[in-house]
Amino acid sequence: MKTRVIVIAVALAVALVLPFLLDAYWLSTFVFVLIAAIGALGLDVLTGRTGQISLGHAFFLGVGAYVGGFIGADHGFTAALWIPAAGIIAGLLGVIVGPTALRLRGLYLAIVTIGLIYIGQHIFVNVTALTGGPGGRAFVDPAFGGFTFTGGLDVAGLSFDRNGLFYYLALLLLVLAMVFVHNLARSSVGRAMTAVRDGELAAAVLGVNVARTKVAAFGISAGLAGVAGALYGSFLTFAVPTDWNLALSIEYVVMIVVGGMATLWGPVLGALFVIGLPALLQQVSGSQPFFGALQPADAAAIVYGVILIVFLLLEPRGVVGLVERVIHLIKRNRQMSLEPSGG
Amino acid sequence: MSTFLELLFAGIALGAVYALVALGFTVVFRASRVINFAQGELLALGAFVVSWLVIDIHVPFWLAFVVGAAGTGLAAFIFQQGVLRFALGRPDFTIVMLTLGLATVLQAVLPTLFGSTGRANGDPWGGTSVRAGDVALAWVQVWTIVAALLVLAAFWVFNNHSKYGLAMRSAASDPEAALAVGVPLRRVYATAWVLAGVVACIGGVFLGGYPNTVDPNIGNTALLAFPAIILGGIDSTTGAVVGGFLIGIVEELTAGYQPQYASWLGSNFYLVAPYVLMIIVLLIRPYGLFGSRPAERL
Amino acid sequence: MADALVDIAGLSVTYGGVQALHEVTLEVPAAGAVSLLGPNGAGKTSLLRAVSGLLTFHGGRIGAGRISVDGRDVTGADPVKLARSGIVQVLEGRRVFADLSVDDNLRSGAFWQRGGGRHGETRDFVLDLFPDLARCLTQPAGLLSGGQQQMLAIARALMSRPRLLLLDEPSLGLAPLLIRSIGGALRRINETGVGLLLVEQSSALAEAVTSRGYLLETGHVRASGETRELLADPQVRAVYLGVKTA
Amino acid sequence: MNALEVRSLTLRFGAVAALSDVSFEVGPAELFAVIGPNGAGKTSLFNLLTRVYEPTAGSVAYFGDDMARWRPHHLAGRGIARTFQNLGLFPYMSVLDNVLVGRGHLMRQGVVRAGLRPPGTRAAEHRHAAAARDALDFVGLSKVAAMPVAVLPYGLRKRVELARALAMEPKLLLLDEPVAGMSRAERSEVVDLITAIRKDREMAIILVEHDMGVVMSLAERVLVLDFGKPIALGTPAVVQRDPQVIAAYLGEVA
Repeated sequence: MKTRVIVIAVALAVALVLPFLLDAYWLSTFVFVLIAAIGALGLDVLTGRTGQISLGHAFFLGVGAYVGGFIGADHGFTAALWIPAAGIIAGLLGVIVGPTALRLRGLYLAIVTIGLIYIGQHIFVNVTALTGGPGGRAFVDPAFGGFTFTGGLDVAGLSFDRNGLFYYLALLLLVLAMVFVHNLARSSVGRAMTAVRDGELAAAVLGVNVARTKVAAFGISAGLAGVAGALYGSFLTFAVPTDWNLALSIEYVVMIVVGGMATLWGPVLGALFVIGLPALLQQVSGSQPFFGALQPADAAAIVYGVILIVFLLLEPRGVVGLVERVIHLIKRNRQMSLEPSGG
Repeated sequence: MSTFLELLFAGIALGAVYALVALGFTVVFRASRVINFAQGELLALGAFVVSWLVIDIHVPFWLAFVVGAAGTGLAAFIFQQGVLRFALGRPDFTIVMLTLGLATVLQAVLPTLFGSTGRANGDPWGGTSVRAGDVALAWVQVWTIVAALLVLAAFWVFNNHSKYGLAMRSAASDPEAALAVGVPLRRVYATAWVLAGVVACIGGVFLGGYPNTVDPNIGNTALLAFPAIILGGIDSTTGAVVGGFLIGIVEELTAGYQPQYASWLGSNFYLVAPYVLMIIVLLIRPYGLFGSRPAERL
Repeated sequence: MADALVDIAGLSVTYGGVQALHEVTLEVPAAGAVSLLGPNGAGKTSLLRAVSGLLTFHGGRIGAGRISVDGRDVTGADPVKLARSGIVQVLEGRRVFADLSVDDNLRSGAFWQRGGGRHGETRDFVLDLFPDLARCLTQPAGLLSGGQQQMLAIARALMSRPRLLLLDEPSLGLAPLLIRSIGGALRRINETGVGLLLVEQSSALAEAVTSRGYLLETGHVRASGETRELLADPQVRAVYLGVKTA
Repeated sequence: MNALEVRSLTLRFGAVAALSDVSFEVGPAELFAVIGPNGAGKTSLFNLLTRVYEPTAGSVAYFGDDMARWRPHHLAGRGIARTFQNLGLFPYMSVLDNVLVGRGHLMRQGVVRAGLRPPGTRAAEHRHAAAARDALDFVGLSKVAAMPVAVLPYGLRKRVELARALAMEPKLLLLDEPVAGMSRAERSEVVDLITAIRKDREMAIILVEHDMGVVMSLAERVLVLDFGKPIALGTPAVVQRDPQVIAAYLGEVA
């Protein structure tokens, strides 16, 4: 218990001072990591904890972005309104779409959620008033009252630029989301989700309302995706409907699998990996192809595809499982060295 | 009327492509109960290899086709032996994720090897067509239909009249019982993957025939075959083919008539029509038109 | 022993951390028929799986001991290899390939036989043994009655021309008349020189088919001997009927 | 009023009758056992009683209410708890959480409250965790409460199921082979446990079991099934001497 408090305190401290140690490139990379972590946390509630494979996450990210754009950019409302609204509206949409999936299991569900991506893109392309159509649309930086992120902020001798402000906003929202998911996991709702994942029929006989539990998981998952999508759009400043595609969904699935499913830190570590790795390779190569025509982004995709395969085969519990193993090993070694030798 | 006939024929040809793609999915699914999410990338791989052989190496098309199919089969075999073999008995989720891993890798490797822009497919048909009455039929469409029927017939023979076809069906029905009487599961799974690779290449070449380009996105187009296999039921070969034709026809007819009669559905609605149809069918029959409900036990 | 078909010595089997068999020693004489008796969870199925190699399919492991068939050590061998060398298990609950025809089910069992089981004396023998099956060769196996499915499961195993047949509760859920007819078939199979290792919970079939038996309870061999005497033993009756032994 | 009244219950899968024309009733504090050889239809009976299967014919009344329209997840709220033959536990959850799943119907949390965890919710969680610990204490498992179920040996897992069923605060408890795969010592412990449960609280118990020793020492009445048909119903002593029962279990030897 004590070590956990220390770990959290250290992680938080590092997260708080990090922007001062990073150059602009890495700061913006970390903003993307934090935003993706929020979305991945949502997907993990649905896939990792409730066992419903979804490849439709990108759709809800898109919905969040457009809600943000509509309320924030088109109507000029405060970010204190459009960020939660993006979560709530995407979440409600998840609750509406969820029941469609209730009758379907496993792979059928995965395929239907792919359908959600394609149908979603079709709708995005055609609702031009909201999305700008095929040409895409612009978003605005978060603004609270008269204060906007665009110009940065100087306070108490410290200066924060746009990226810095985005970083702290995303960090705050991620921490809130993590607390929410952590609470959820140790509630009766969270236990019901795991029960549905590991044995639907047994869960039902124990009094778990399977349908309601799945719909709740869809709602939370879509809601967090909505918040992440709104931030993502705003940070990117521009998006076209085809941005919310299957590849994006798959990236999120890779995040939770590589990070470690049904764990609190897994989605965060997974986001760090999936977003951070291409950025790192880009940095190393200086945007030049590695050898032949291998682009940094492709090199990253190859690496994370291979790592996904390696993790699945060797450590299905992801990075979190790996870390736990290492800790276990260290503990055991320490115990052994503490025990008197000989005898 | 001739518009309708042309659309219908185009639909059947497109359906034949979907059927070819869908067969690749079903062969893996039937043997091992998983969906191979890398099927689309295998298909792209096959199309690229054939295109490269024809355009860059100047190999005659039909020879290139055979070599490409063998190469794609080999790639699938390597993945099965190098990766999936070690996941035998793991949850379906793990295996599906492994195929997603392969898809991710292939998706990045292909543009590196063959360039990220489209290239000529290498097929000899181009835009040529033949006239039947007042209806124009493109050669590529004719050949697609012929190929689909040939592959389907080959599948039927393999399934019903070969030792491994039978072994595959028994392995799909009950792997443990098959193993208990000596059916070599590993070899059966390997065979299934090789076949999936070969069929992927065939599907890829014909998909590249519309309209004579191969680009890395061709793998995504293959995902449009999903509604076909779902409509037919993943475990049914006949279903996959019927589903394929159905989707093809629906798509072409939608493309032909929807802008005129239901423009409020938006432009390019035909691209998502298969998915809309799939969702409607699944809500009525959760296991497809021909699929069977898996038994569940406590 | 040199003339034993199956010789099991000190066999221990574990699943994860759970031990299912404790140092079981057992023997099936050449062309013999032996039954394994005992309540649910006694480890009978695990013993069959250890011999047929299917243990790994269930995440089980042989912890200690040795299994030899015909004097050859087959401990932990691959199930396909074992099946090819004539050791075949008939799983509990029949497990026919429900959507395949009866004929295809039979042919599945003949994967390694020349001709793939389309004809030949094995097929003739099997169809003569179970005339019911001959009458419905083209039907999907799933539509057969429970008794016919059990016959098919045995027939399918026979198609691989086994030396040793491992049978897991072939009487499960069958009416007495059918059990008797299965028993008759098993006796005939045994008479052709095929060894039988029969797991049975209800003992009518065990007594009809096998001469020797072993009583397993919680992974230990508790008793062994003539099947008839074993079943008359008060200890065995206690296990089955809960009659207190004074 | 009887806890359960079963009338002419029949279940067919295609042409195969898993259960035919089974009738019995169970008193509000009775321990009623169902026995029979493998495949006799005992688990099918449980699946009917817990609404996992739909009966082909016949009816079941629970404290006078017809169960025909209930869904499986309604049972817990009505006071019916069940253990499973093949363990209905969730292997990756801790022992305590497994037990707490059984109390979900008593907690009635919404998603928002669960995620925000206000003091009231937190207090309720603690209260239910305490109740779950009591149940674990009762079966002697408080020491392993924090362990994932997957690491426990089979015998202890069966006890976790028992603790969970108790924590559901049932009026009717269905036990599906609670001692299968256990050693003699473990079996007698479970028998003691069930005896203690009955002393502690009033509830009806239906016990499906192979082990006749356990049945004889616990049950007030026994129903014997064979091929889905009831062949005897009565006190253990009577059933044990019934020639048809002996034949079903021991074949021609009797």
